[in-house]
Amino acid sequence: MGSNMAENHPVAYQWVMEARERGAQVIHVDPRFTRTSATATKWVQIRAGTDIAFLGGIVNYILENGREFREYVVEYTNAPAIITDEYRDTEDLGGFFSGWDEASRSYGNETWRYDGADPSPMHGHREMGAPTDQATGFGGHSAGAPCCDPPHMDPTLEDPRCVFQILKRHFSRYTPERVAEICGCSPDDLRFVARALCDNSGRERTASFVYSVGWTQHTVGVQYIRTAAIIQLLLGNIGRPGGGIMALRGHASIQGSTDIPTLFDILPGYLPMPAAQARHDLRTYIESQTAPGGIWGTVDAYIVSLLKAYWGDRATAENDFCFDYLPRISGDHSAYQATLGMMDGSVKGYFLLGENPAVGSAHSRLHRLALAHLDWLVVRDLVEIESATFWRDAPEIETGELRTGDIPTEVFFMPAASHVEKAGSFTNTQRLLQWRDQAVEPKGDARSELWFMYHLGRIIREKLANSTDPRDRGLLELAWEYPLTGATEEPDGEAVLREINGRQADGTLLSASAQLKADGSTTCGCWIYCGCYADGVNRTARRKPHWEQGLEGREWGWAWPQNRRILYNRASADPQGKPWSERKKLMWWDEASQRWVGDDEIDFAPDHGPDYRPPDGARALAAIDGRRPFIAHPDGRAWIFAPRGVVDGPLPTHFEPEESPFANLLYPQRANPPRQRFFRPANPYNPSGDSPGADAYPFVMTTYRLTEHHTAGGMSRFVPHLSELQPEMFCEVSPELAALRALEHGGWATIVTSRSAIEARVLVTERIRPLDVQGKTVHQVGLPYHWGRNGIVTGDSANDVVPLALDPNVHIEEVKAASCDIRPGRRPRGPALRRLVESYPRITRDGDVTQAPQEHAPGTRSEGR
Amino acid sequence: MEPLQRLRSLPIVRQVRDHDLLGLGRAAQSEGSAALEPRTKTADAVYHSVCPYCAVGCAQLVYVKDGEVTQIEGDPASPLNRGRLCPKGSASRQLVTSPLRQYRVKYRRPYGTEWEELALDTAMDMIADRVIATRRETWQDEIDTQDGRVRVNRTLGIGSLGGATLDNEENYLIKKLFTALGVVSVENQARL
Amino acid sequence: MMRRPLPVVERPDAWPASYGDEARPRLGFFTDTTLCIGCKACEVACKEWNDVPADGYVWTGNSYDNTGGLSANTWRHVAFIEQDRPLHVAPSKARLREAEMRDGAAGPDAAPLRDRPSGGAPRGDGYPPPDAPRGDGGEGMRWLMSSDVCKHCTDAACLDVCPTGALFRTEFGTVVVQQDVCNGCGYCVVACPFGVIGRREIAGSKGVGMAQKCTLCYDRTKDGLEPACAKACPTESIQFGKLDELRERASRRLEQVVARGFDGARLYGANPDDGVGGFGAFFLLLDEPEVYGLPPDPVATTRDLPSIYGWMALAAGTLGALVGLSFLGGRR
Amino acid sequence: MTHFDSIGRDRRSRGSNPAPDSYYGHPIVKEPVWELGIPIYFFFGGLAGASAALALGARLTGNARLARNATFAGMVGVVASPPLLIRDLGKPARFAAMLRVIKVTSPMNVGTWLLNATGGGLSVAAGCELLGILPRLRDLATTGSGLFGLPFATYTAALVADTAIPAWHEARRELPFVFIGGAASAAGGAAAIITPPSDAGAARRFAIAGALVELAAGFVMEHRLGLLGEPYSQGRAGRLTRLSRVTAGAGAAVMALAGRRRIGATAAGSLLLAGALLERLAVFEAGRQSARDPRYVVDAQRRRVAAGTSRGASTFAGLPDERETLPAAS
Repeated sequence: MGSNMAENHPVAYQWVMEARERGAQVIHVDPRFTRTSATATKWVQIRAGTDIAFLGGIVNYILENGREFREYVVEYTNAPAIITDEYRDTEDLGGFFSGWDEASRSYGNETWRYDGADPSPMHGHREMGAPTDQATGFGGHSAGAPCCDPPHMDPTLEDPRCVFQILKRHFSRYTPERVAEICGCSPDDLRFVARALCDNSGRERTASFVYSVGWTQHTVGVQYIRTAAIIQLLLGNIGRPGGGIMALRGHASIQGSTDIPTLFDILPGYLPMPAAQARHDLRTYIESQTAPGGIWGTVDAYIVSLLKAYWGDRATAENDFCFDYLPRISGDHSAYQATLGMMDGSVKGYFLLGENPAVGSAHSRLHRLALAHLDWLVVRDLVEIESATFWRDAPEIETGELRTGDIPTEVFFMPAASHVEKAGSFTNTQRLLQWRDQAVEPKGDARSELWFMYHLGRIIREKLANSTDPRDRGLLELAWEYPLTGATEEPDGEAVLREINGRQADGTLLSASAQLKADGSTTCGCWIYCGCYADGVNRTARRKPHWEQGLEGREWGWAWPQNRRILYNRASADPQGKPWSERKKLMWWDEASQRWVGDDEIDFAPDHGPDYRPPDGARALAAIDGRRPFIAHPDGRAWIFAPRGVVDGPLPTHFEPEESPFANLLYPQRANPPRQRFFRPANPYNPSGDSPGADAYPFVMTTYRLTEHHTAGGMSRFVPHLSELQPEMFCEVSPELAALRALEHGGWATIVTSRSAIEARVLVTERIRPLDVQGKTVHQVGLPYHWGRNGIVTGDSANDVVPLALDPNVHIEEVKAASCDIRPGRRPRGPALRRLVESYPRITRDGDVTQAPQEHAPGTRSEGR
Repeated sequence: MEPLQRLRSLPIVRQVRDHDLLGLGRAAQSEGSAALEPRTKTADAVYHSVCPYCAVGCAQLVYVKDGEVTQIEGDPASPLNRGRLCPKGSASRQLVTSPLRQYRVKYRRPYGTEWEELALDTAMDMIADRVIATRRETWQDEIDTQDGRVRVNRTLGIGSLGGATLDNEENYLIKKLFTALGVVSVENQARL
Repeated sequence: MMRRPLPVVERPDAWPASYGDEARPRLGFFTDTTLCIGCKACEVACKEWNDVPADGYVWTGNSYDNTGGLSANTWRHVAFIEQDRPLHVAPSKARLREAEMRDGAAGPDAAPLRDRPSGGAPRGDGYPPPDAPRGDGGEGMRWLMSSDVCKHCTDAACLDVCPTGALFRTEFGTVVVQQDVCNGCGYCVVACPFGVIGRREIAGSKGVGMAQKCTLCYDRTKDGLEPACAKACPTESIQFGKLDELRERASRRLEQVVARGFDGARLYGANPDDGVGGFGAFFLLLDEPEVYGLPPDPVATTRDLPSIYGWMALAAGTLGALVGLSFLGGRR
Repeated sequence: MTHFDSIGRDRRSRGSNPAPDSYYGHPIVKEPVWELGIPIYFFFGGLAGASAALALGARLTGNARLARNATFAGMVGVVASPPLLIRDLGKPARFAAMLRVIKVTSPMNVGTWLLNATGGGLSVAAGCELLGILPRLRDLATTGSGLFGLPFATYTAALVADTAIPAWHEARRELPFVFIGGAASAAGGAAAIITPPSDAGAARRFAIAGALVELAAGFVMEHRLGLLGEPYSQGRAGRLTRLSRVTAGAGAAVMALAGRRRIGATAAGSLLLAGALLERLAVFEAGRQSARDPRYVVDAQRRRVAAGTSRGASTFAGLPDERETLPAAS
């Protein structure tokens, strides 16, 4: 679900096909019949943006039919935990949880805590984007969460205030019939999928979920994945071979760029960026971020070692290891905020390092307008992408909104080195680091980012060498010495990797993050990558052929942490340390050696057996009970109910997308309450649900990729052999919608939202079908988003019409589900384009609907029955 | 070649000599075909790489001859892709050798209508100047918050976007340098 | 109908003769379309390896197929067919349909087919129970995808008609156009019953003016490598190997997919007694060949060469007779 | 290659769901890459071959003038042919590769050798005629070219019949007769134009007989082919066929009625030459049309399979005895 794996990860899909051939059921739940659906054993069509309802229906099915894996649930999850009686559910509050603050449009999570847990405020800040509540993958690892088991538990799961019963009530209204009404599938489809999942889970079998941006790119995206996690925990499918939830990521090292983040809110290894607050010293940071148990119990060692890697010998215990040099964050500083900052004039200079927001970002039109406000822009790419040439060929120049001669932006286009022209490591979607050799020298001025950043830093430091300004000290004291190689003076990537791996005081390379110290005697650029260069061997470059090793391929590359291939794999054994079944065994406790053994690296204290009980005052891993596999949480339990770490609720709830033709059938509250929106004239929204003007946008649209192209097209629209395979922007519509709107197969259609109108060739296909939703027939429009104005094959960008509305946890935009109108024929040219768009209704202020003249919009009739 | 040998190597003669009267088999084989070799065999060197497109991490073999990439294909030894590649991975050679690739710095001055040439060193120097100036101009030592006036030590006037297609080492230097510069809005596609 | 082999033509089983000891086992492809995910890696990998140019940037609207078919500039081509019927039916029904198709194809009294694998369908392979809705949500939709390629026919008409010997049969039994010989006469183009070969007309590209088609990566096979398309194929839909082994594997596979209820399954080109003597590259299809743009009963035109030469001789004789008769009358 | 024009025609409102019997209406076999030069060459080749035969006949019957003129007419065909052939090659410089091998399985290769033999003979004969020397060599050359001329005039029919183009391959019986008819009428017509009527009786009869054979074979062919004969009577090919028949018929009639007068012979000969040329163009165009429409390929093959004369290329799984246990088809 939320993934079109066959199309977007075809090579990984070989394993799915192989599983299918070995008898696995492959179920694809998707708004469209894709190449994945065609090769699955079952396809269920649902309306885009309703996955939580569908998944919630599965949760409901499991609980109503008693299909949960009881022992796993009781021992390994927080299902038995009793929640404070202050907690109120969406059941009680019409789609809200307790703790809602209307003024700040955010939740306080005090009422979501375990009964008996310390209600004292968690450190850090509660506004959106504040660090302590970032869902970073290890979200909620900070203080305030209890060590060991929750204070009050009911192992019978009968207590009405226990998580299990709260869950049951929470999802009680997600019946197959209700789900079908929301999703547009049949109740039997839901039952089929739920039954298949249950039948293939338990001691002897496991089932897994695969998702991609079809789940994350929603205003309630984090909760999509949470719902799947709840299902997998109820069915006992986490930490076990063949189980899990697989996130298929879209870029070669997008995982690496999250681990060693080029993200505003975290430092390497998911350490939160320090927040702007009164007490801002290192000790306060460490106290607020250290969990009483589990892997987050030694944050001090992680951050101090990082600061030592950043500032080297300059970082000492006396100067707080230069902690003060770190800039502080004070809310959301994500890319979309930067774009709005450009519009407002507060962001003046910008670097684009292999990214093309003029095509690839949500509401790409806004990004082009924003780029035109910059003082200067540096674009580093292989080819002349649209973001580099917006000043002369942006569509807004054609409409007259921009004039080249009026755009003040100074643009530096810097040619980049390709993946074969530089050495370095990528981290793939399964956390596997793989080293790449440099095969050839880059030509001309083409250089790697390593070169660019190193030399940019060098030049700036040289220019400021004599500065006495205190604000330059962090820069001048930075450890910025790397060996240079070759005629271009390319920094040695392996030297950087060694810095990431970390060293002992004597300079020897570390082999595990457990060796990290908080006293400044170790350095480590990213604690989760510690060990990738153990013993002086670049383990990311290991390439033992798969036929010479086991199925796990553990000697190919290096997976973080500690080359573990399955996280939480302690859960592959029962509480007593024995495999749940012979068929599904992975790790087990070996009494003889008093260690965990098996086919993987144990993700647990290796010598803590099932009988281990933490002594008083134990920290970190030593504080985890021998029966609790989930060592990222201080209680060692997986959180079905999230008392903290998620800003939009402890349990997932179905909300309609920001833009949807429908009201929320389950609750009065239509969309996710704390979702992020940005009201301003340049960033309008379509009216939704029952709002006036919503019927101008009667169709559901979704954007997606095709096998033949890559994201915003910079690496495919400029490549002849890929360009010819999908040479033009098209939209996919059903025969019924084509008949309704007089769209001619092979002809043109114009897709209109309050932001813009784009044209696309019409592909009429039964692979996308009208759905019966809440008693109405709804049509869906499919839009691949790869095209722009440059390259071999060109076309309008689907992102021009999608809204800019974000998930409140991770600030990811909702491009997978929105509303639109569609009309036959090509879009108007020049200023007439804006006239068409402005003839449609729009919202530019919260709660406000501007009704525009309707005569240009023949399609504003509701398609309802 | 001796004239006689030349004569004997004529296809029309070989038709008889090779018992290939119809001229459908070896007799029709040209000298070029007989000497054919795959360019993977004649390459100067083979390098290990990883596909630059999606995050599956397919291992690639990069064949180089005379300093040019002549072929990129899957590495059979990889337990991930077992030598296989998707169409994008299969097009990697064309990606890195595309005639549309840019190899020169280009500069567009404010309000300019055309690209201009710029030396790489000059460009680096100018970018460094821009960073220094904008950083000075937009620097924040402290801001007002609900906790009162607090230290932030940063600039919001500069941002960066990108990294998901870059190496870990590159991301490390990006984050390290920008953090030291006080640049907060460091972002990449992982968000998008 | 004269469809006996030409007496003077060395039958394909004799092709290795001209290579003597250098002859190698015959190589081929088995393209199993039940495993194809339509990714087109084969198309691109082929083009990259063989320096085949891009063939224009025209969006067709024919599902996801924008390359149209095999040509001088497309040596692997993935067909996309959207059908409003389910991928699977109950295995019993699949067998029934298969029986109908066979009867329809060969008549009720047809002799039993050769090469039928012995034994019943595989049982207990863990595949979902037959009644479970599959592939389509029970709503009757399937999307056939199939990677087409030169068939490397046993009786290859292109090879037979080539006037220069540019087309020849290699030591692996494959059929290859030699770029250092071909003069671009275009005869092979019209001889191929599948419309595989074309003459490259893209100015400035390599091999322009010459016949172009799949070589089964002759240069790679010479070095013991598998062809680029088979190597790239993520799901092993394209299988490369020794032809006799592939045929055995394919007949087992056919039994398996029919037992699983894949509707319309049949092998195409696996029968050495068909009109081209069996394909070197054959397929497992899920519908009639013509649905994929393939001829249902391809015949090597040169199988009729005796007849063609016979009628030609008769006509030449007639011409001679006409001459003779014309001189029977007076000089005026 | 892509075929946008097939949109709508085959899918109508069903979008991507193609017509069941073809792949988006795409052709199965390829259209010839040959251009007009090739059918024109067919014409000149026929003219050359039949003229050589006519010359031999005249030589044997002692009609030196006719023999000489027929030789010259043949030379026109011989001189015209190579440029036409070479022009149509993708690699013209490699014309000589045709002589790299002797391939009996390739009518084009065989034809090239026949062209060499016939052309060589005619050239020697014509040279001797012009210079008035070596009469025995001339006679030998005339004999050779006359004998090789018979298959040379015919092989182009075999060449097109030996293809996968339905309208050509299935017409393999009649096409040689259409071609020799055309060749005879062209050769006879040409000789009749340049030879005084007093010496041109045989040429006229040859021309008339050729035209009759051409017409008769054409009608038989179209009738026998049924559906596959359609391309000969439809579209551009149909117009060319009709024009060629009218022209050839008229030429034969004029030749019969007024051929004894020089002007009549010239008019008739011209009509016959035109008719023969048009017939080649018609055949060529019909082949292209039949290649373009997958129906012609599929229908014929399906009928073959349905009739049990061929099994087709598909094989199915399953055991026959299992069928007995299956429920009846609904």
